[in-house]
Amino acid sequence: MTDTVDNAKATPDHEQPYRELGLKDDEYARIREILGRRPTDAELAMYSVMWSEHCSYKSSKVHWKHWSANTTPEMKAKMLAGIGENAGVVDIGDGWAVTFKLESHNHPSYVEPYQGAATGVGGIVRDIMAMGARPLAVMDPLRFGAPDHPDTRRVLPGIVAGVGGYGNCLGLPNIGGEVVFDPSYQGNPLVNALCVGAMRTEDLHLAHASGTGNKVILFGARTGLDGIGGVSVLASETFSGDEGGTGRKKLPAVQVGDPFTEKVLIECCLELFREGIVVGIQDLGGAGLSCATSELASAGDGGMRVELDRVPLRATGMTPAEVLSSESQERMCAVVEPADVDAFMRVCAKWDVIATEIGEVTDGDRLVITWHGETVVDVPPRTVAHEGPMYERPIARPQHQDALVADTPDTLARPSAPDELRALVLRMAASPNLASRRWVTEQYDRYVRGGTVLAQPSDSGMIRVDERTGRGVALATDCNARFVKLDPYTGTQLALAEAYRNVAVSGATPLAVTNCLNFGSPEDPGVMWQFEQAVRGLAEGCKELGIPVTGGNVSFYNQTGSTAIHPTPVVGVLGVIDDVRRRIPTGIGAEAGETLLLLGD
Amino acid sequence: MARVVVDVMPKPEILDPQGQAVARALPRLGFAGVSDVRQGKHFELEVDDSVDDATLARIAEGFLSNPVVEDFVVRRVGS
Amino acid sequence: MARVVVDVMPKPEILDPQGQAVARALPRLGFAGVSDVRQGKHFELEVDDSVDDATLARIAEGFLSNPVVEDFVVRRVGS
Amino acid sequence: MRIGAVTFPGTLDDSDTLRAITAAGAEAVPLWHGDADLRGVDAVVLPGGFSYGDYLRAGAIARFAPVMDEVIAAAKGGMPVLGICNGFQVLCEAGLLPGALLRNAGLHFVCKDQWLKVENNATAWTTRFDAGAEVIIPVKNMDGRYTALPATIDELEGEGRVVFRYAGANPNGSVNDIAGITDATGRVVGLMPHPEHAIDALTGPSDDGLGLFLSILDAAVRA
Ligand SMILES: Nc1ncnc2c1ncn2[C@@H]1O[C@H](COP(=O)(O)OP(=O)(O)O)[C@@H](O)[C@H]1O
Repeated sequence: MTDTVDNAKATPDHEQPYRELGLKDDEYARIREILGRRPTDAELAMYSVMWSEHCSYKSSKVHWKHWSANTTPEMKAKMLAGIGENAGVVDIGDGWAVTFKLESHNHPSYVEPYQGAATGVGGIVRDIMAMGARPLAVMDPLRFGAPDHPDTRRVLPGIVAGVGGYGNCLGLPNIGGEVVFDPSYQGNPLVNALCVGAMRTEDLHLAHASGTGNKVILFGARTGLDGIGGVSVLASETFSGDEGGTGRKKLPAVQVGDPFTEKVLIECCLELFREGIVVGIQDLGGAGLSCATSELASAGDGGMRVELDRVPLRATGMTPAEVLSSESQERMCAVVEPADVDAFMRVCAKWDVIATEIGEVTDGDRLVITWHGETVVDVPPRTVAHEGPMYERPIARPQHQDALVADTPDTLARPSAPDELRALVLRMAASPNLASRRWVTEQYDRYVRGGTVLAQPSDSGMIRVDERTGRGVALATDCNARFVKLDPYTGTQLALAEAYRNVAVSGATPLAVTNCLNFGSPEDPGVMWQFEQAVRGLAEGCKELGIPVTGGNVSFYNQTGSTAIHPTPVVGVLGVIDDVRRRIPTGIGAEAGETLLLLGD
Repeated sequence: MARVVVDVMPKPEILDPQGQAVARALPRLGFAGVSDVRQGKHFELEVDDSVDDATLARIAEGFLSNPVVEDFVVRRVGS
Repeated sequence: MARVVVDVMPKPEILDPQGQAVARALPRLGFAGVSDVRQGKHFELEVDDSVDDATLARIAEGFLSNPVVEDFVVRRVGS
Repeated sequence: MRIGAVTFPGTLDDSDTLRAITAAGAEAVPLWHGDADLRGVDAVVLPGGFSYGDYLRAGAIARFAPVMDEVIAAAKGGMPVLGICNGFQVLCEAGLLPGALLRNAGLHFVCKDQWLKVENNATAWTTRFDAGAEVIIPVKNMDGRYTALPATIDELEGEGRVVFRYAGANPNGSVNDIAGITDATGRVVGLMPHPEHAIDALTGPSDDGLGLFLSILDAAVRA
């Protein structure tokens, strides 16, 4: 039997597995307080995913004050969308806007390297599409454990093949990334993915549902049992024994990507944007329909009604909670005026994309979701999407930090004899962190779309945005986590400075910053100290350089047992160049008689 | 010497884009009546008689298939 | 409804690097006694009873396999 | 001269192909897989990509698209057709060219700048090259290993129908280093490397790829 709102009212004392879903006692109590009753299974599923660390940023949000405190009006001048949107957007001139963002897919990539990495690329590309942009290129900052560890042999080839398999099939050039080995990533490889896209400034689409009577359309792939891992406890609690029941517990929490479907979805979205028939749009990412419906409604000016049973399914016997939590890939949700629905459906049919009207924008301020006529969700959407819990986690500089900093390289023996120096240089040249990355980069298409001006082995990737004028953008991502571990504040500024330099030396002018903050557990005060220092370092560094942080992503809990990874705040810098023909390629010796100058000291 | 066949298939609940692409194409090619297609891998191994079933299962599970997303079946098909 | 299995294999004279890679890796992983591996595709179709064997053969030959480089076998495996 | 480039679902290099056609001085005409209509073009290019995700086999599903019936008929009537990468795979699947393209011997996707030797400069698509010239053009694919039964290879070699051969390292294990072939008429050509990505040294390793598009313009002028 479906757990409806009426049923929830009638059975206030029904025990719910909220702890298994990751909610704390006080969080569950707050949900009951918001609703004035116990949540239904479907509501519980929604709140639990949306209030997870990953979706709610509950441990990190309090530190965002550093961004605002360090962003001056001049820095904001070119920013068309910033933190809080799917991705930051900057004005690069000539009527062009560029959007870019970094995101992590670390944990899924350890479980299933190929699909984890592939769906990481797929997810960030949909974020960029949700801004109304055409995705132009991807990058992939990667971190692995020791190169000779057997698990690295399992994880690395799969991750590289997954990044390539998805990006190549989507037709997005890979214009850069990083490959770093360090034993601290042994049980926690980092798969960060960046996507950059461009649009005309007037085509910027923000994710919100407004206009009473506008239709909510779900389009793209069918919804299946992918990635509902956690939520399956609901089914087993409620229906133990029957076909929706305990068997679900064994479901793998992995999603399988279908890059072909995403490629078609991209072209379909771009045609919809060109036709001007999209009022609001949202990608379906980590928290599936829970996220898309609550965020669209929360950011709009009304409520929303959704008939969940209209969602096209791939599996039989799915419960409303499962449909809401499914992480099936390659789906988008749009808000469309009633008069444009036919035109919308025609474009989807042309691209053979399944599209279904699942609801509409309503007066009032409730998100109401029905299942075969019965109400299973009735919530204020802001409480799901934007007013989740927020924590001031304890912060403490680790006790061993002083010892770590005191242990300088001065104690190491230095080679002095020529043959010692020679041996050292050879060892360095052959070391995995300095060796050629060709084995990786050769698996990535860097030519597709014909706009790649710089890619590996350049310091930054550069893409032509406007074919007529040659206007383009350059991007670099960097982070030396060993520096960050020694001094999170300065180390993060070094990451910023390196990415900034890598963009600048290509001939582009740095304009904006994104980040992906990969850290250990936020419940560890030492980790939170690293985190706070890193955020403040990045924010203040950006102020110094005069370029704003326009977005980013946080990945916590990157640790094995109680041992965290090195703090790894990957920083991405975007720059603009008015004519890519004036790019400066990496390398010396193209012409005889060149003079070599060393700048700085 | 024995011939051993290992069939590896995506788990039923896992998306199978390849099988779906085939299923969608068939009606366009004029073939009606095929309601579902799933696509997996088929391995044929020439195996020494000394290799027992437990070893074959370990090869199939640990190497020929990816247990996170795939199931497998091992069959000896005579020599 | 019947389940139909189609196995598609590279022709014997065609190089099969995927199978070879498996065969080469097995001894390294500590599995002895596998002398040859070939890798092909395995399709499982849910087919209406009205679909006859001739049609299935046409689907397998004209679509699921490429006769230039592949052989196929069709099997009905009960309903 | 009007040259068409077909977009299948999953085609990726259609815009690059249209750009290359324009750069060569011809009128570029987008063609849609679902339309049984070649819009009056004088030649057709099937661009690269992953049509239908390359699920089943590379090119296997695309070859049944409505536009392909027209392409096959036109090719049989003498219209020049060029298949690049996935387009080459489609032409093989459609039987306009012999053989097949299988998974790279290294089992990885490979993207690199590749030296090619022009073996046959008499096809409709290669007259701008000197015979024996070496050109550099990107190769990028997962299923680029050209394979055919020995008799077919002997026939291709015997009749001089190998158009391009990999020079230097063979990137995918292709038989006899074959990178591109032609049909018996010299009008239908398929190759794995991507001439449309080599039309400008700004975005490619060279502008050597333009030669194919200029050749077909010459053929039209001569006709
Ligand atoms: N995972 C990756 N994906 C794509 N490109 C990469 C990746 N890793 C490294 N690269 C590219 O390879 C080149 C060399 O990388 P790296 O040795 O890390 O450069 P550097 O030491 O100058 O930062 C750069 O152009 C970089 O963008």
